[in-house]
Amino acid sequence: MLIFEKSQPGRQAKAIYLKAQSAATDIPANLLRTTKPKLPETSELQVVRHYTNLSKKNFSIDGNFYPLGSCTMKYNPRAAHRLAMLEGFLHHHPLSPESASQGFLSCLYELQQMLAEVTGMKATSLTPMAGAQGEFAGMAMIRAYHQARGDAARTEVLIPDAAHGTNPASAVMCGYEVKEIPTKADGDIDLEALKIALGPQTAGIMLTNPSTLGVFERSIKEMARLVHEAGGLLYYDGANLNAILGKVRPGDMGFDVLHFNLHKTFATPHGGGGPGAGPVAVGKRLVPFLPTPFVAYENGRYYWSEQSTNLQSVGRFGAFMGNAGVLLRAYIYMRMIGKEGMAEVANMATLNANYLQAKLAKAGFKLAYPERQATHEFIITLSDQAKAFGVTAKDYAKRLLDYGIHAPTIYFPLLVPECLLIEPTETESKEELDRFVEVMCQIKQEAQTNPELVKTAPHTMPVRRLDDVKAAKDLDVVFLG
Amino acid sequence: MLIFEKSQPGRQAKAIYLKAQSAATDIPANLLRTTKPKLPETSELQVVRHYTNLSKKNFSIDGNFYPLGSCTMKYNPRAAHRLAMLEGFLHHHPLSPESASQGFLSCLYELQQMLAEVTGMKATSLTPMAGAQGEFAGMAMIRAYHQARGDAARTEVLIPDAAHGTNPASAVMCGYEVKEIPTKADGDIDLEALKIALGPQTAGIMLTNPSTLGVFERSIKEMARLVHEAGGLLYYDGANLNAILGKVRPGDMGFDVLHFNLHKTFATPHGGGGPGAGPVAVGKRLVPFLPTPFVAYENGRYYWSEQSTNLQSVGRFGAFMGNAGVLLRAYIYMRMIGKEGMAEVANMATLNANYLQAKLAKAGFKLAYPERQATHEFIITLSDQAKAFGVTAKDYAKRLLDYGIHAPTIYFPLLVPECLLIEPTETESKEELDRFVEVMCQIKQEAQTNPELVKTAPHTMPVRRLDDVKAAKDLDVVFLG
Amino acid sequence: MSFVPHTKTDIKAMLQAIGVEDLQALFAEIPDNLKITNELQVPAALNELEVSQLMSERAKLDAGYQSYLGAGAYEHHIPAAVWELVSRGEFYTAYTPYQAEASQGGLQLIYEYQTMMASLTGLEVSNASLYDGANALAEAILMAVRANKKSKSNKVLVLGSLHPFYKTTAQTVTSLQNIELVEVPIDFESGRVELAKLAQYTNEAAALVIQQPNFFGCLETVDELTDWAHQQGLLVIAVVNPTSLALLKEPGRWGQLGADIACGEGQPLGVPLSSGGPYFGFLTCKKVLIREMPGRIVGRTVDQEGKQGFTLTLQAREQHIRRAKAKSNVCTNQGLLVVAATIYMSLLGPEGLKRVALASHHQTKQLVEGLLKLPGVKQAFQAPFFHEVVMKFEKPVAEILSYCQTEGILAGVNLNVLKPECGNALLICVTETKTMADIEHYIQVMKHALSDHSQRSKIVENGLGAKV
Amino acid sequence: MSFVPHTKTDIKAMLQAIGVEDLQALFAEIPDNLKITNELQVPAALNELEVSQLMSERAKLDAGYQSYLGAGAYEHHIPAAVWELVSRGEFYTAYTPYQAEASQGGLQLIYEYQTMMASLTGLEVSNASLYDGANALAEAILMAVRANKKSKSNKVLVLGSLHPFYKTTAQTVTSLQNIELVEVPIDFESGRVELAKLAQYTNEAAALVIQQPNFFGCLETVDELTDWAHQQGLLVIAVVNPTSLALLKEPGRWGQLGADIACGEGQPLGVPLSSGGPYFGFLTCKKVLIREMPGRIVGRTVDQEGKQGFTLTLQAREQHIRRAKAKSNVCTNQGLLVVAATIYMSLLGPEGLKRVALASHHQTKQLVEGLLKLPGVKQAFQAPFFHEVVMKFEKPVAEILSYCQTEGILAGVNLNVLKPECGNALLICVTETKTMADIEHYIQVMKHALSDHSQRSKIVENGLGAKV
Ligand SMILES: Cc1ncc(COP(=O)(O)O)c(C=O)c1O
Ligand SMILES: Cc1ncc(COP(=O)(O)O)c(C=O)c1O
Repeated sequence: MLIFEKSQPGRQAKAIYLKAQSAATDIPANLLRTTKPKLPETSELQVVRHYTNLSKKNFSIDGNFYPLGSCTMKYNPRAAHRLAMLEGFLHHHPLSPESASQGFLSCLYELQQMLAEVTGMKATSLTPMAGAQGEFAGMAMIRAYHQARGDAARTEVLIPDAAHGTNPASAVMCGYEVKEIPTKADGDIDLEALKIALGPQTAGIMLTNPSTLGVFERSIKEMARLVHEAGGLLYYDGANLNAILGKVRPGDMGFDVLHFNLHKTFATPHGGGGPGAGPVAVGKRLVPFLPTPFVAYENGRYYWSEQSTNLQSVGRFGAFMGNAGVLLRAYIYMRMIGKEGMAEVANMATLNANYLQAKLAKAGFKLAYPERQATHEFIITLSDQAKAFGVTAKDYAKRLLDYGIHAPTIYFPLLVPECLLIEPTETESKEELDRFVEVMCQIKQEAQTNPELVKTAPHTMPVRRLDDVKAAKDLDVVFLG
Repeated sequence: MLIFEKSQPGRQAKAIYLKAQSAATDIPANLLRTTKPKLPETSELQVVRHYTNLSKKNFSIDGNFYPLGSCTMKYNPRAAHRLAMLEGFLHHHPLSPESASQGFLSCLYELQQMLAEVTGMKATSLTPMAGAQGEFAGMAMIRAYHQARGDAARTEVLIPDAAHGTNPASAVMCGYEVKEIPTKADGDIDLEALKIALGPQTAGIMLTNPSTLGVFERSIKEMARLVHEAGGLLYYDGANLNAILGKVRPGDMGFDVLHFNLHKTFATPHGGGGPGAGPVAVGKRLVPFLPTPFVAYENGRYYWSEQSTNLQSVGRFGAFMGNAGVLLRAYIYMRMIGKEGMAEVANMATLNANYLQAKLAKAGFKLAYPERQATHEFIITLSDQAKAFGVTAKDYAKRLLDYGIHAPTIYFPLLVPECLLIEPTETESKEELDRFVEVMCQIKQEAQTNPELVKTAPHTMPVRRLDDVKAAKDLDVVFLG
Repeated sequence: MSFVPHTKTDIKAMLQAIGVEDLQALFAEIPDNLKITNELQVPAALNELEVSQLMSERAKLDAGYQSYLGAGAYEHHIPAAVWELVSRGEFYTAYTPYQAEASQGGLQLIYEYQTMMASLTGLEVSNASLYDGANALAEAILMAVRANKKSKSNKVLVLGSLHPFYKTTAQTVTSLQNIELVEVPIDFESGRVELAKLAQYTNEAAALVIQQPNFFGCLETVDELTDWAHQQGLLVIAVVNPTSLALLKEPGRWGQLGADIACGEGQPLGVPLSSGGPYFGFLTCKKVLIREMPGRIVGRTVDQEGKQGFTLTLQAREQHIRRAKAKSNVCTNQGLLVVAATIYMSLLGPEGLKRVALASHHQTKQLVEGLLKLPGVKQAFQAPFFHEVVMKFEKPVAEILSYCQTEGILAGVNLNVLKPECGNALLICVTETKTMADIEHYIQVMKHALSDHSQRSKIVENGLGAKV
Repeated sequence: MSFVPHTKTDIKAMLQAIGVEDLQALFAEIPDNLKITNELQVPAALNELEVSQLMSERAKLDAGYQSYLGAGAYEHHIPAAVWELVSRGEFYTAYTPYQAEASQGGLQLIYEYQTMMASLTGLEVSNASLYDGANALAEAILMAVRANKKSKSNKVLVLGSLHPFYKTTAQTVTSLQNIELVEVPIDFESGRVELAKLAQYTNEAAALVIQQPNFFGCLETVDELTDWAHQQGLLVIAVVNPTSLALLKEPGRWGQLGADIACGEGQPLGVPLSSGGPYFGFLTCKKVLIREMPGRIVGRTVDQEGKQGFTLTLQAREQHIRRAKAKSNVCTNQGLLVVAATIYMSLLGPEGLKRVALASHHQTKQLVEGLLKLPGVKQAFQAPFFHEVVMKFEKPVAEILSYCQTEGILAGVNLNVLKPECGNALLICVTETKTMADIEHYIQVMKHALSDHSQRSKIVENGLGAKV
């Protein structure tokens, strides 16, 4: 039932209501509203009960193993939530004077420093609000860099075919054309194809490493050399940073700019789709172009460094200064794991992925890159099973839900057919991984003996498989009842 | 799975762990522990996930209609929770000096005043931690009163047969003998029987009004006169105060002492069995005997009035001063509903009960007291159905769970066979009540056409009906595995 | 220390199952010369107790002020139930609802949110959120330029009364697609853009951006502006404060045809100030434009058994399907804040939200009235306003602000910095969170601030310099 | 205003269905002369915003101190996850799990709790909580007297080192059943009760109550005391601090046979100080005594299909079944705090809890060491102690406390008030929540407090009198 169906005209959550005020007679009538907006009229208990019960229909990290590849669904520490909600932070207005903001600014400044350090970059700006906006900011900086040098001919950005959809979309939003670079059968980028693609029109290349195929791009140094020689810059998509934290640094690989997904690597919650935070960090060449504002420090005082003192900056990326509360949570997380914890994250994330990969391979699942080590994630392909029993990756995904396990990422990256991209993350226990293998074997068994069971899954969710075609055809995106 | 079954030796919720300290060498070895206690060794995520998922196996007010008679399962405002957890309250040590406790003390003082006012009593002590302890404190005061007057012969307490089990248990804990007073067929107490029972051995009588039969004791004034004439005092069990808030006051009915169940009437949460708070309020005669400490006010300063200045007090009822956090929540609730809200509570609670009673009667359910108005609760008896189809009150109760509704209180009070004691409370909407009637009719239908379905309910809970006999016989109260 | 569950025994068993000697072997494919050799310059790990102590100290540095700042972020009372529910792990720690069957809670909630936002703005459809109000405007501009097939222009008219940070953000984003924002200057008497001013702009633009109430709190003549734009073939983009919409005319009814797109900052709907974020941008539009909309959209459909259910729909607009051809690059949005807003709106209902708007407006008027009695204070603009107002001072506002701050009051936003063309002025906002006693206190403090000796006397009283 | 959902239309329809005219008619059975006619003298309703403002002001009055108070209520760090989970509606707003099938979450949790408490105390069974530590002792005494069938005595020996409020509470409860508590005096050198003192007590008692660590923080010679009691036919009741049990010998191993009953205050296990409650009392015992145990007990059993499940068991001990013959009148207990404690113990595990104990103890030793360097300060007792200590002063402690309070430190519990026989002394507790910097600050402040001019100089510095 929708909340609107629980609404009754005149019902109120009275204890919340302010005392009635007379109408705003100083506002001309033609500027006033005459219709009643369709907000529910409900009691406080009705609202609490409705949304409590709705919440129960969601899978979440707090309730389920959630090996969603590329998304890094790890434990989101409750301490970070609590502490970011301390009154001093929560009631702090973004335009407060700096003298009333030193607590908040000092955290952000240190966060900037730590982010630069763990990636081997020179400077950080925290304002982008998610990975995609970080990409946009990063590519905007690359563009500003070329333009500042009068190098206007660079209109093209190279992107491997395995890349996340935001990469090409962000490049295009920056006014670039996108050229795809193919991946070799071993999962590495095709260097020969890259060489051919490079030229005076190349603004740069966008890469994740490890790539979304779950393998480490081994010839990254060589690629960096080639791109730089061609006059382009290298963009690092930080979505997979969890794999290399404290082990290797993008700056050392030769990248010029990167974004973080704090909501992946640094354990801020995904909130059912957001908020994230996508800070960008840059090497020396791009420092002048950083988005504003960022936090600076001088004479014992933290302050916002604005556009006015950063004339080459690519500009502002939001009304205020990014998803501050998310940044605080990431800051808290980084302080908690500290120097000692960084590599531990990568170590255990990689151990978990390789363990799962080994166990699934042994159980007869086909690895997409059997010759490769897994990084923090890896891919299996079900194309054989799809052929043999008609049971697809999607069917597996839905059936996993019945066992209380969230599905891995499916059909991404696009180059592996019927693929599951599996990322267990470092915060899952061996027992949880063993159970996953068990369930996967069980489903494989079912696919052979009772494929219908799998093809019609899920069976235990609040709804059965949904009709997506109807959703798009008979568009119903607003309740009119 | 038990949390212990997720434990692995050496596993730690590391981020929570303090840095290791060397052993306490100043403590003699023979006073030290040498065994490892059986606490789980788990990660933070494991713990969060385990208890998140356990919680989902509970019905609660936030998730379900919960018409548990006598328990007043109404909405527990979230504001009360939040505000009682403000740092100034939460970190306040109970032995803090009064000069560092004025915030907390002022709330408690005003709570004492409000509680006395709404019940027509003279003074309040907040220390008892639940209704039963309030009963104990109240009966202890009655005993102290008689003793202070040298009236040692009063060894007997009268209690109606419909009373809650805590009433006789509390009286006995106070060293009294209990004599039951029968109830008449119309639900009122048998005045003739009362007259016979009264005598110089009578210390007092314990009553709820409205009684646990869901009817208002009409001859309460007369009863009070009789008991007082016999030299006894009247104890009011405040569990049903919700019914009369702002309408009638126990003090005006003639009661000398009462307890509140703040966790019923004043909307503090039940917490899966507690905590509650059972303040006691007294008429003039019993003021000197109030439990200590209570809050007093003088010269602009709130302070604890202790045993040392209340020499006749029945004493202390806990290490500190009652369930302070619960008291704060009740205080907040009372301030929110205010003067205007008190009677509204009783009005709507009574309206809801009478509406449900009328609808159920119309739907063919048999009322225990068909001639009477419901108060905030009422009773139906299923004895006819039990006879006809073998479907009992317990079966109804279990089947209701399948419909997402918590069962009413069953088999209490003891004098009505196969009874359901139904208390909807004022915070439920008409729609919720209508749905309850619908479901009850549905079950009645099922009981006729498919009694097995009802008798083997529940079918949709995490477990089917449990074997209570085995539980008591093969006692397993601690995990040894 | 990190949050990993692995015991030594676990690690050993797992390495064995993989068939490698040690952890280092798992990283064999990474060229050795890339690996970190020096210790990272990051502070040592703090346990939860230590980090709690640290953060409490930091938070205290910023606490204890009464704020009269607005300018796009508003302090409203948030019912306790809102964040008690938002913090439930099922909302807080879920991912994007790609697996619809395991995300019906979140999906239904977004559908309810879309309904509420569409109705609040008087438009037909809504997306599921964008980063913030300024980004929502940027996307609205891109969308309008794409959608306005009749106009070939890459210009968009923007009223000069638009929030300056909205303008710069929109510029950052849209300029890379060669869109030019053309500013229509405000009238410094009225504090809004007068229709007559628009005459000089030809129809050489794809859209017109109107903020209501505008950055100064003033109300634009939205009907006239909208009609003018539509006559010229421009689409109209409304930038609105959702609280105000309980009181003010909804964009869908501006002029004859209504605005085409509405967007804005959702923060006032149950989202704490939190230093500027996370907030959320909302975007609604006429149904004909839905295929140009950026961001996620939830649709209602049925399952195999015909039972109602919810799912992400029209995904072909999005980057994960269309990649370089997507309508926007947005992926992660501000989902959790949408949860907060939906619960907030459900608790308040139409009447509750209206009372918030009326009470805030009323309190602002009380403050204005009091301030106008002080010497050297003027109201900057004549246009009617909503809950936010520009006041001009004779004394430098920086000095005033700094004095007020020592008294624990953040008295307003210094327009000398944000909108210098307004002169020596403060943008002041009062919401329902301020009592009459607070407002009177503000006036007293301001009175003192305006007196000649405010700085000096303060120093004597507190032994403190001004904290600037 | 109240939390009712009724609209006017609802009320009308419902009255009609009932068949009455108006609401008053529903109260027809209440004699008119009883009905309230005057307005209640209760403040007018506040809405949530107003009550939030009120409570914030009140809370601020009590905030901002560093506390070194213990005496039965201890400030420990509570991991954030604990109350995030406890606050979930499913725990927070459930009733007693009478309908087991709809309460498996709470029931399993209590079963886990029972296991933890039994193991922590080294005994075999546990109940599901009582009101608080003092009430748990009262019930333990009643239980011991019932259970000690061999002894006909109504006397119970209580060491003089027992928390004074535990003693008075136990007295309040047990005296009405004619039980007499006989106090065994402590040795003022050692700070504990010396075995030799017991010789003068005959076996004319049913039980012996030993608190470990005792009220002064000192450690009793529990093995010897326990053995003596058992030799005399007394049951042994241990009153223990659960945090200490991660470090100190568990009651089940005291002496040859172990204590028979253990009880105490559960607050240190994840429950905030909160002005003294809600806390919870725990009670564990040897299995032979289970049928004398008060309070709820959860048992593991199976359902109709043989699946594991949990349910309340041995209810025949309880008032709702046995009424006047019940083992206790307790009904509502402290369930929600048990949820907190169970999650707390799960997060800490045996090693984590031990570290809390060790760190607290270590910090206390640091403070003692520093204090002993100050003139006019002595440690009161010689016995080994755990995390709490009595210090004697030459200067009146009331003056010392009052000075420290003006410096934001609550320096300890004044034993002049609580245990006058100890003389001019403070009971001081340090837990892991205090850093070395805090402790050094305490020592500095104390140094100043002990100097002759502390009061006067303070007044000059702050312009404030002592806040007493
Ligand atoms: C590889 C990769 N790149 C970029 C992104 C985009 O990041 P965001 O969703 O934070 O905008 C994602 C998100 O899933 C990703 O997995
Ligand atoms: C009528 C009645 N009296 C007394 C009590 C005992 O109160 P408590 O559970 O708070 O001890 C109850 C509780 O259910 C009750 O319903």
